[in-house]
Amino acid sequence: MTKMNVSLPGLEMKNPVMPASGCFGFGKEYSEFYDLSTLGAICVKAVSPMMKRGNPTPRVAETPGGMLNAIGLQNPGLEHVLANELPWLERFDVPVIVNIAGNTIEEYMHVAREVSKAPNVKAVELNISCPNVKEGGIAFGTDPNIAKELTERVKDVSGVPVYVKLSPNVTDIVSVARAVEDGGADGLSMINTLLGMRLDLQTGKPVLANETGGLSGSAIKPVAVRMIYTVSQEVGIPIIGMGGVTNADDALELILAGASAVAIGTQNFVDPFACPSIIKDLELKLEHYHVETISELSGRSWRPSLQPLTTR
Amino acid sequence: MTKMNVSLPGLEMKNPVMPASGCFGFGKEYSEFYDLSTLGAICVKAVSPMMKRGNPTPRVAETPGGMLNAIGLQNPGLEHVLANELPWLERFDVPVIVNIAGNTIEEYMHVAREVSKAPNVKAVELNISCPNVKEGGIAFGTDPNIAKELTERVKDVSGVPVYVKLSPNVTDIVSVARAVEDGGADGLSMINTLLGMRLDLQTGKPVLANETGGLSGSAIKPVAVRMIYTVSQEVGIPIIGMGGVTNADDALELILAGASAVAIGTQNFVDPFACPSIIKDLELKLEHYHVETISELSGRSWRPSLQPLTTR
Amino acid sequence: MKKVEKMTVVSHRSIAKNIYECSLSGELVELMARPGQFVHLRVSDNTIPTLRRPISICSVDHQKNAFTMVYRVEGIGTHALSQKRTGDQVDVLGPLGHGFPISGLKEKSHCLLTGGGIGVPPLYELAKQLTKQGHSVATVLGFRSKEDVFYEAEFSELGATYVATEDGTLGERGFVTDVIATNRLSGDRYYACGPRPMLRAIENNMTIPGFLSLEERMGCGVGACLACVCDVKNEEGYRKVCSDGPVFKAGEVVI
Amino acid sequence: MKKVEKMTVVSHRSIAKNIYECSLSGELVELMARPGQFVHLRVSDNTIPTLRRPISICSVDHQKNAFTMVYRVEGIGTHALSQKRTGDQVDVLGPLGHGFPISGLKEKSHCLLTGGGIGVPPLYELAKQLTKQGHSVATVLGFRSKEDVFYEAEFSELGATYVATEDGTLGERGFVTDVIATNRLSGDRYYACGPRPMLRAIENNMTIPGFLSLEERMGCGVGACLACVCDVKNEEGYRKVCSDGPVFKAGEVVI
Ligand SMILES: Cc1cc2nc3c(=O)[nH]c(=O)nc-3n(C[C@H](O)[C@H](O)[C@H](O)COP(=O)(O)OP(=O)(O)OC[C@H]3O[C@@H](n4cnc5c(N)ncnc54)[C@H](O)[C@@H]3O)c2cc1C
Ligand SMILES: Cc1cc2nc3c(=O)[nH]c(=O)nc-3n(C[C@H](O)[C@H](O)[C@H](O)COP(=O)(O)OP(=O)(O)OC[C@H]3O[C@@H](n4cnc5c(N)ncnc54)[C@H](O)[C@@H]3O)c2cc1C
Ligand SMILES: Cc1cc2nc3c(=O)[nH]c(=O)nc-3n(C[C@H](O)[C@H](O)[C@H](O)COP(=O)(O)O)c2cc1C
Ligand SMILES: Cc1cc2nc3c(=O)[nH]c(=O)nc-3n(C[C@H](O)[C@H](O)[C@H](O)COP(=O)(O)O)c2cc1C
Ligand code: FES
Ligand code: FES
Repeated sequence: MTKMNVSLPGLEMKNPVMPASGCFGFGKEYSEFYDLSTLGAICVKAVSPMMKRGNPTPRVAETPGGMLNAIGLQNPGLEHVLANELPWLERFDVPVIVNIAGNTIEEYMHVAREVSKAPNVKAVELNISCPNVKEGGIAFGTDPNIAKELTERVKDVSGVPVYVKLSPNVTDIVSVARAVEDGGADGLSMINTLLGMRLDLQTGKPVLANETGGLSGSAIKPVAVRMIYTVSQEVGIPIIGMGGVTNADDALELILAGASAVAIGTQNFVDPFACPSIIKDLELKLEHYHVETISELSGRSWRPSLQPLTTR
Repeated sequence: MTKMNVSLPGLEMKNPVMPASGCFGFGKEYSEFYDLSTLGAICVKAVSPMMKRGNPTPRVAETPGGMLNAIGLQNPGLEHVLANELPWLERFDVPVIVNIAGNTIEEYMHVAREVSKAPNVKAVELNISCPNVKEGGIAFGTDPNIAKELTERVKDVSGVPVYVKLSPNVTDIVSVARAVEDGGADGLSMINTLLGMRLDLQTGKPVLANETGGLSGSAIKPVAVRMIYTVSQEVGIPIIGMGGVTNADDALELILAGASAVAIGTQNFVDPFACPSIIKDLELKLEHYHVETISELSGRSWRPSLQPLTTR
Repeated sequence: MKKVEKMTVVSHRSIAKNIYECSLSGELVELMARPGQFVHLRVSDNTIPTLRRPISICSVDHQKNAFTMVYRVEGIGTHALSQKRTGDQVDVLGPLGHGFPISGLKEKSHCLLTGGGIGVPPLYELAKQLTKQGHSVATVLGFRSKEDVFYEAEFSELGATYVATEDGTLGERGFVTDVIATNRLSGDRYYACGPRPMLRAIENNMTIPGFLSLEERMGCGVGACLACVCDVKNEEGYRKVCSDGPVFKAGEVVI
Repeated sequence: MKKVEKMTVVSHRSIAKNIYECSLSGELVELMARPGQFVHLRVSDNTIPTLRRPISICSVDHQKNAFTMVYRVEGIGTHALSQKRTGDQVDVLGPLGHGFPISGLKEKSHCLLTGGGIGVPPLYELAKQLTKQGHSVATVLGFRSKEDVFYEAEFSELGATYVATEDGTLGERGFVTDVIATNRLSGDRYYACGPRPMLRAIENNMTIPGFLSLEERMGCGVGACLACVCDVKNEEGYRKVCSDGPVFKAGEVVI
């Protein structure tokens, strides 16, 4: 399995595949399908200081090649997560990344400080890009200065490396990425969902109770590839890539674009075995293409003196 | 046919459906499939002052539920369009919208001034959002102040109403829309393509010679709906909606979101009869729902006191 | 460990307007014990449609290793499902959720089953299991119109069966609640599945204990995505329709 | 007026590794006159895949109102096509483009046809029409390996036929240009269809007049989107492969 090993700040991963935040709860449900220790890492649902009720239903709607969600960051709150969810995950041999949502810099700091004390939490991921909450969230993701300040302040208090999850709903994602790197981020996660919407023709109204939602799934993969390709050439920190990965080819595409690891979101809903299947298929692909280690492939699309992969 | 009539600045349309710029050439090819006089309007390929060679091939790639293009605004240039394409279109009883691409404000002005003299040109559409040209284009679409100035200056010289085609690749499309309205725009067109990319796994390189391209097709419809829904509530000028329309239901969705007319892009490639089919089906839908005129439906999704459409 | 299986279509036919009855065979059938559970179906092998579709288990045949679903063609997902022919495979995740509880009834109880439209199917396996245990059932089925009616004969074999149609083209004109009132139907317990307004009316009108099966738009179907939550009455918490439901005790959650 | 038609699959079979031969019948066949034209196929009724797929017309049977295509399964589009069974329908736009010119040849001319891989199919209708008009043909077919070879027998019936495989598992080892050189093949005119490197080599090596059929990624297939352009040699302009081609006179465009 050493072909598949990936080392990122805080994360010694058996393979480059993890579930994406919000698409895997805190692991319990999918642990009924397979052993979570087979995963490269686990990124859990966004945690906020206090319990959050989220948005009214309907919270999901389908779109061509994708889906919209407006869960609204529902979660049981920091205390419950510390007391129940994180300890439960200790039974697995897998690093945990805690996705953090806050309305103020202080809220992010508070959650980061506390969760980073848990023994199995190896990194935090700052969700500065959730399109489904009215306050906070998205503003942090669209203003490079605020994003930088947030990163700096969280870095001050976090006991583990800090990844920042970027929003694709911006004019210039490179400037946000650079600002966050300047702020001391250890890595980037990208992309979060695109802002989208669906109407019900008969009622004339939005399908989602929240009106707009976040677009995920294969429809957004070309946007993810473009952004990872561009940002990875401009920053020195690693990228956890996500957006529309449905199989090992898609995962490979994000890695070639510049990601060092890949997170799987929507596809878990389509196939509960999505993560372990992709891990298995990725390993076969490395053999097929005679690649020594998966890390060699990261950013291969923009590296000079590129030779096609050969199957001989 | 009066149910289907739509009146927009400069455009008296038999119905709200037109082909989108760049997806219909200057009409000749599709005139071999049906009578172009059945269309609500025709929006022709971007015209620049001088002939443009465009990008190297491959210029298109497919993505889940959509496609990428990087044509690069190839066109025969103003003079040729004035001498050949526009006069040829006079044989049809249909208003023509000329899409304009420029590198400088003066270039946009020059083309607008000249094409608006052609008798069948009833409006111009300023493409300030093409993601496939390195200079100009996209900067106009991302900076509200420049967008406003461009609009003002073109309005000064254009003999016909001016529509501005917005880019979806921005943090805040409302501020660009408002700026353009302040600048005197008669209408908006939205959305242009999302920036995207695909890699070839074997070579490791981008599939498109231009590397990145514009994402169109059904994959982007939720983004179009969201932007039209938001912008139409903030401006007083009409919107020509586009992005992922494949059938009459999709067209209706964009209209309910706030569009007054709808343009069909990628779907022309899938079905050369896309425009006339959608026109026919839209009319049937109006009957089905007992709607008096299509204009009533524009923006219905956000209007207060909304009653579901009834089929009785 | 939970599983996903490509099950095989063993029969598939239209039984009313836009209503299909489809039987699938495979190993997952062994796990199908409780009436009122559902399966989550993948109907395409690309991403159109992207999500799975939840469909109730209508009846189970452990001898034949097959279960039957009855569904209405609504949109692209159920349309794609309706195109499957005998011998084709369907990707099935399930059985999911907690079904209708049938324990806690005293011997030879009488149960009132009420189903509206595509809420009818899960009641069929329920009726079979209840009668098998020696209880008696009366069933009220509500549909829009005559052409929409299905499974009237099947339920009649198991107990008194009343049909209500909104336009009166079959059975009594009106809603299921009208039929219940007119015929003064009651019993030791009720079970209901159907559209929210129907469930609300029933919950309000009935005075005996009961169980309601809810529908909600779903993502994962297994409790991980929080798409399908509903609020708990008189309390802070929430329930997930997919994994805590789809059946809830009347009065437990806000409908 | 140009048309689109749902044509019916009348036969469909695998003839080599990943290579299928499919015949479709319908009214559009009446319009199929020129060898080397292509059809643009829609293989799904949703948007995966979104675009049509260009496939050459391999032979036309006006009696049976059917035409035949031969294609290789490459990606999702051709895979979806390969799933069509006899009696199924395929949405066909075409015939498109300008095919191989067969006029302007003096009586009983000798023509050299060269095809590489999936460039072979359009040459078959060409060979049929040329021989029918009294000309003679020699054909050179290039493939990667023995398992990829198809239509050798069919071409042999119409004239001398040479096969080259890159690994030498059938016919002569090497490229089509090697076969042409070794056997000193020539004639009054040549026609070629295949991958760009092959077309380039042929254009450079041949001294007789010839015609080349090009492939390019397409959007519309009818000349409207400018996806498929190629540059004209020694001149400012450009050509569209779909509507000005796919066949160009050797030397006309930059390959
Ligand atoms: C627990 C449960 C059991 C069900 N059992 C049955 C059954 O036995 N027979 C039957 O005919 N139908 C049943 N339904 C409803 C069925 O799931 C929907 O009719 C179906 O998902 C519609 O999919 P579509 O692609 O045809 O429609 P579309 O409108 O294209 O679906 C779009 C999206 O909305 C969702 N959706 C649409 N309608 C519903 C709905 N009523 N409930 C939940 N999600 C919906 C779809 O799953 C999909 O994600 C059940 C629903 C649930 C939640
Ligand atoms: C004029 C013309 C005639 C052709 N005739 C034949 C034929 O007779 N038999 C045959 O097997 N193939 C032929 N091809 C090639 C055929 O079009 C491609 O193999 C096919 O489009 C691949 O589609 P896919 O979905 O299987 O592959 P994918 O790789 O999934 O396709 C992705 C996209 O790239 C395009 N694409 C991929 N390969 C090619 C290619 N070589 N040329 C053009 N577009 C491509 C597809 O059309 C699609 O838009 C022809 C191409 C052209 C342009
Ligand atoms: C139902 C759902 C819930 C999500 N919740 C979160 C969240 O809590 N925090 C977060 O950072 N991203 C969240 N996301 C975004 C995903 O982590 C991921 O960035 C996005 O879905 C793109 O990946 P995909 O196309 O593979 O789904 C959520 C996505 C979905 C579909
Ligand atoms: C091949 C192609 C060429 C295009 N060329 C132009 C153009 O010249 N000017 C322009 O404003 N938009 C151009 N567009 C964008 C379309 O007009 C339209 O805004 C976009 O494709 C979204 O609509 P769709 O999803 O219906 O295709 C082009 C799109 C495609 C696919
Ligand atoms: S559908 Fe995901 S939690 Fe219920
Ligand atoms: S494919 Fe559109 S111009 Fe050739």
